[in-house]
Amino acid sequence: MAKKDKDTQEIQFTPSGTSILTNGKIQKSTELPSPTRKKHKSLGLSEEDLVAMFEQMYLQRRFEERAMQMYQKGKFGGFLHLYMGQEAISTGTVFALNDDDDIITAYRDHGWGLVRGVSPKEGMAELYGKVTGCSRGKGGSMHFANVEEHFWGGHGIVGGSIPLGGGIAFANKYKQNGRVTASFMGDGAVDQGVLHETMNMAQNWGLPCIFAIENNGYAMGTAVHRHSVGELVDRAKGYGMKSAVINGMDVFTVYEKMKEIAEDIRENSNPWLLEIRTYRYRGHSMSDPMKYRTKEELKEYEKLDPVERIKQYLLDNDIIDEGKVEEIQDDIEDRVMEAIDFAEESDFPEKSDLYKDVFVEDDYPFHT
Amino acid sequence: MAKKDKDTQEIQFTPSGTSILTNGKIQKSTELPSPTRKKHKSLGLSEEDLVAMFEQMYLQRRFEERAMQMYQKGKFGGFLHLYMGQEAISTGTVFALNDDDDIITAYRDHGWGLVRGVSPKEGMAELYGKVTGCSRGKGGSMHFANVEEHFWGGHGIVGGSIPLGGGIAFANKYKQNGRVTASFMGDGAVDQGVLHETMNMAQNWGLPCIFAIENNGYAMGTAVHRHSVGELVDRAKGYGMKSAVINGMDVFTVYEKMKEIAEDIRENSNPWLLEIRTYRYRGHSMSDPMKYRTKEELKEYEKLDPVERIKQYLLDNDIIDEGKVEEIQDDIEDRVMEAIDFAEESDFPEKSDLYKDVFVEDDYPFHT
Amino acid sequence: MAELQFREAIRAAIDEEMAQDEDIFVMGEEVAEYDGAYKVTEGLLDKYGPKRLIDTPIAELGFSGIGVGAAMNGLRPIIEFMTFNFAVLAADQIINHASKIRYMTGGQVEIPIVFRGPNASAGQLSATHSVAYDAMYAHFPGMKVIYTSEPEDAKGLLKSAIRDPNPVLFMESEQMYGLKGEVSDEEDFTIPIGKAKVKREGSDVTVVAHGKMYHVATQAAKQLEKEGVDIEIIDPRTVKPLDLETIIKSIKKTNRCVIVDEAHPFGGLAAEVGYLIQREAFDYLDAPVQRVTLPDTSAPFAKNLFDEWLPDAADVIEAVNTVTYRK
Amino acid sequence: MAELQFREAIRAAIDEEMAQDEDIFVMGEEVAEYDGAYKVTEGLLDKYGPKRLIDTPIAELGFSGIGVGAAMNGLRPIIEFMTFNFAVLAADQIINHASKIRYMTGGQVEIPIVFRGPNASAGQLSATHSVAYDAMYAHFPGMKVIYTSEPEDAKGLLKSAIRDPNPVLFMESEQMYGLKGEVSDEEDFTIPIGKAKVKREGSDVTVVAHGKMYHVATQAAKQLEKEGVDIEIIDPRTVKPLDLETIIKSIKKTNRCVIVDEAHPFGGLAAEVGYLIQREAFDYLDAPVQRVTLPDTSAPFAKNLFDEWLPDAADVIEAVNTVTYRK
Ligand SMILES: Cc1ncc(C[n+]2csc(CCOP(=O)(O)OP(=O)(O)O)c2C)c(N)n1
Ligand SMILES: Cc1ncc(C[n+]2csc(CCOP(=O)(O)OP(=O)(O)O)c2C)c(N)n1
Ligand SMILES: [Mg+2]
Ligand SMILES: [Mg+2]
Repeated sequence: MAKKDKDTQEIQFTPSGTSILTNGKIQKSTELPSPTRKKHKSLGLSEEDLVAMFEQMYLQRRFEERAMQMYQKGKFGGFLHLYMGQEAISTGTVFALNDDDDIITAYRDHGWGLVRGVSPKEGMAELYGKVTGCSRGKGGSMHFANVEEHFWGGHGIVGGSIPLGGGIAFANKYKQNGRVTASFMGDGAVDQGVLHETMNMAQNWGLPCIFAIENNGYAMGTAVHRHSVGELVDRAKGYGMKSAVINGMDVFTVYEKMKEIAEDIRENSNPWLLEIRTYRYRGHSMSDPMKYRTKEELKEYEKLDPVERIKQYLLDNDIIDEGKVEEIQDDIEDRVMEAIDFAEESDFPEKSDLYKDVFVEDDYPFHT
Repeated sequence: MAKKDKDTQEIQFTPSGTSILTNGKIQKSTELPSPTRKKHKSLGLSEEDLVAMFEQMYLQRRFEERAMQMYQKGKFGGFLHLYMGQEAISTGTVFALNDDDDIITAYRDHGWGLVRGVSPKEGMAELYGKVTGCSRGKGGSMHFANVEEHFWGGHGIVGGSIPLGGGIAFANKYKQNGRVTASFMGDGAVDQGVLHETMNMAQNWGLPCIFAIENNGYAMGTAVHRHSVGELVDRAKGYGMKSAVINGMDVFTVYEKMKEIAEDIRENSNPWLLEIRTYRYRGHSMSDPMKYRTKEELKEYEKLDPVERIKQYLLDNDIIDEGKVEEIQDDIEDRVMEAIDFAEESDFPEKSDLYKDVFVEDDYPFHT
Repeated sequence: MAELQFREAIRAAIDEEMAQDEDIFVMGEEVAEYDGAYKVTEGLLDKYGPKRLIDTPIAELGFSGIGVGAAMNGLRPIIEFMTFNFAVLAADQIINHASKIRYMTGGQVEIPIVFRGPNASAGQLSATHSVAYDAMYAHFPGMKVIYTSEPEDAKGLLKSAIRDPNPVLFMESEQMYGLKGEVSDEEDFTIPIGKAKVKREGSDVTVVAHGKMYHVATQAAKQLEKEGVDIEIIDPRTVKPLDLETIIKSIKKTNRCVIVDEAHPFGGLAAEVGYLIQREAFDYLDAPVQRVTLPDTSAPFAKNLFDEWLPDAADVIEAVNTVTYRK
Repeated sequence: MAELQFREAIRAAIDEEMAQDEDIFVMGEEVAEYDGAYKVTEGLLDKYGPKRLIDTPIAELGFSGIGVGAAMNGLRPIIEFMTFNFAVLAADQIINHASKIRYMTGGQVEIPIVFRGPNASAGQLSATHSVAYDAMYAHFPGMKVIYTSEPEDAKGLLKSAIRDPNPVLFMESEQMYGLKGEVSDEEDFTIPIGKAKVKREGSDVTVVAHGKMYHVATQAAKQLEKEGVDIEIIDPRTVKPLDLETIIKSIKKTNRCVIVDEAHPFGGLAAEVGYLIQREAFDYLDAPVQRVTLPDTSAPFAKNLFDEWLPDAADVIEAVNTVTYRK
């Protein structure tokens, strides 16, 4: 007999999770595993690397803080999904991988663009929908891309980028060029069947690909344990795929693990499933009232802020002093403000751009 | 570096499987686990039950042998996917479940129809596309159904029936009617992402559903280890779903396990993933040259024939004698031949049936 | 008459139907605890509880199929897509299953399911979030397709859709959710599926427009009125079955037609209606039927390009000028 | 000229292109060891090895997406669907990804991918295996759609499709694979995408027909010839971009048109072409354009119903009679 749930008189399918019956009551999203204990030297990171990491993370943070303000001022439209809180992941990954390793992600992509060579100007201009944007104003916030530097975007359909990542890895194996692909997705994307189709092929064919989940605790307003049963990392078990779960609030941990995994992949040509636990500080997008989580939870994570953490490391280890920190921050602030000016002053695309880049050829006879 | 595969100079993605590099060479499909050691009494089966099981299995076999002949004579068209070799699964399942438990399957569905109350006449007439068929000649071989007796068909899109089974189970839980749903699929369907989407929801919501894989070693010409990595049953691990792998050539084993699982589900309202290993004697459909497997492999399985096996059990345990076996067989042969006559003599649907049952109402204004 | 927002009208339809039939449930992403991505289902979780308002994972194919199976087995699901752009992932369950299983089993099952959610574009969301799918589904047999333009139509037709024993696709618009309109407060007010409505009477040109484009058409009509051109506007409301009769009747009066459609041109509703008009009212046409549609490109993000991309009143006026040979 | 079966012509196109470009590979269900479900790729595994002929699991969405990703990253995939009916599962990668990514990234990638396989019905396979999808994909921007009727067209156009730097859907027919036809043996013979062909010259009625329906049209033309009606047949070959010019030119001569299409009526190619003809050649039409299509029901299994369902020469003749006011 399909029994009533044990604690209640009512059959209920949701709020779900094996034993989660909150009916709207707020609950904790995820648990962070411990960060690495290693110091930068044993990770093979120079002091310059550390400073560069800090700069990069601070740039991502500041870029989005300012972007948010501009959005609130009505300077541009569309969705705006902020990456704040997750910057250790983009940064640790890109420092760990080779420059010609390939990266693809979903729509929460500003950090990924910036760390892979989209300049703040090109990024901000893209948000504004200007022709000087990284995607010529055609893509907006969800579609940052810098293919020349092996960042393949920015994709708005949840799960859609997963097989694309598999295909990029496929081509790399086909060409034996030694490149590793890191394909990032949200915890919500894990529920899309295409992940499983792609994992099966990737494992069966030995594709050099990292399927990396940025588990930030929520898919929109749905806590991870309400949308996915069990632990996300366990999805690997069905395929005998190598896997790990790591702390994504610490850039060293991300760096260490990504380095290790990339090496393994270059050696053995096999995929990995990686669950990186993190937290998003802001709402899903700008219109999110955030009733599904507590202020306490947010505060708890803000204490672990990845940008603060690396800054503190730099200070604690006397790599740079407060003065230098301020100088860096001011400098970045200037770059971001310049980016805003640049975006404001840039032109919108020409009207004829409506028909540009639909097809490769310029003389395609569009249907009317 | 995405290395070349170890045993070869060539990169290859297929023939696949972690270490399978056959390039067209034939290999063994699956290993059968041992059947149950229990005798019928300790399984709670009466002698009448056993005879009925034998009758049913022999009916399924004979029905298809004759259907095959009629197809070869050009009596009807379409695809014809034969279930021969897998009859222990349909039979063991239906004897183990309650009559109002729900069953759904893919297109290899004749056995399922027959065991769930589609008469040989209605079945044969459906193959012939006659209005007297179980689906009024609208569905053909792939779409046997007998909804009144809780057999929901017969579905031609690989994987398509999986969420339907989940939904049937959902409705049963919603209505708290105590019914269990058994949703059957081929090994090939396991690779469709929708299985994983459905398993995640089923486990998360406690749906009373058995996801039962009939692993007959091949999806068309592709051996299971070439299309799915690892063991199919392991797909359960990613979701913490209860699971088992069993011998599908032995009706007692199927019966025992299905009974146990159905009981567990009625008690706890949770899903199961079940891998039932079996073998299909015939080609995928009638046009299959079967170059992908050896005659030896086929012979090996034919030695384990489920119909022969129960017959032998009946004889060995003096439940019925050779004379009675022959009588049963002749009787069934007669029924099948009558079914053919019935199908031959039945009418095709009326032309107006083209517009019947598209919608529930009779006066739908079709577009022209 | 009560003045309701579009989203309130939809919510009222769902609420009223849920109140009178326990077998109706709502399933989709963020429909329950979050109160709906666009607040359409706000308050319904509190009212009907977690058995009947069900948050799903992001798994459009899976939960659509679960909906179809549940409908086969006696329930009446309302499946919400966050937008129909994401329903492309569920197309197999809609096109190959929901619309065909009754037929293939010779009528052994009924599939009373509603798939609903926003359709077409909603501002600068770029290419993957901006496509109109009503005509695509209307192409296939076995389902009804509704895409309304005003709260009253939405309420009346959604109630009919929920009661319909067949699969119905009910399409809305993110950008119209806040739009207010008079809604009949007649008890148990419904509108039959398959009836167009003449929403503005006029004698010079028939403009056929549904969904968001209906409002573009009315803007154009107001402008044209000033210029002395009297537009008749017909809102098909139901895309399939299509009420051709009402349209043809109007053409016989005006002898000219413009169709406004927020789909791409190839094979959209405009193509279908245009074709049918020439077939059924050939001798009444004083000018070829014109259509106003999206161009044959995907939605761009940039504001200026997006505005250029979306049909507007000026485009409609231009088409009216063409059929009236005014310019 | 060599006489080739349709499947041989397709195979030759793939083979010739693979021989000259190492980046081309074929991926799909049963394409390698089984030699193709319909033997289209027979022998290619032996010739090109398992790196370039790749059997996939039954996971249409996944392998299509892998194809798109591989195309973005420099390869030229040929993705085979066992039929386009199963490609509905892959629609998200085709409609939301393959056709849009170049645009959304401002032209940063090229996606030279071919999706190919049989389209429409193939006898009594019932509802889920019998739908024509060419017009559905043609509705969306960003891809080209080809559905040919004869081996030579298939060879010449498939070679062009494989070389095309954009996503191309190339549709075939299970029932035509065995059909023989003369194929140019000109070295490196190709046919440009987007050019219709006047396949039969005639003065009385223009019949537009592609794919399997082209052969239905020729049958009808032969019969009508005996009755003194001279049919001009135009095979668009490419559905998108559509060569309207060639069609309109013919209409200006014959003043009458019938479109034969193995799709359902609503918004199919017939609707689109019919609409366009009235728009572009209104003053030349002596009768409304008629279409011959499937009815608005799914494919039934029963032989008699199936035959009734599928358009045949008699249906075409009837439509010709209508446009010529013969009966
Ligand atoms: C196929 C599809 N379904 C639904 C959506 C709407 N949607 C956008 S983001 C999102 C939540 C995704 O959550 P997650 O994957 O955890 O990523 P995060 O936002 O946390 O980075 C949803 C439901 C979509 N874009 N695509
Ligand atoms: C979505 C989809 N893709 C492809 C097919 C074609 N096809 C029909 S059966 C089949 C093989 C299925 O194998 P399996 O699931 O193992 O079932 P079995 O035939 O062994 O019973 C394939 C590829 C289909 N019907 N549906
Ligand atoms: Mg998330
Ligand atoms: Mg199998």
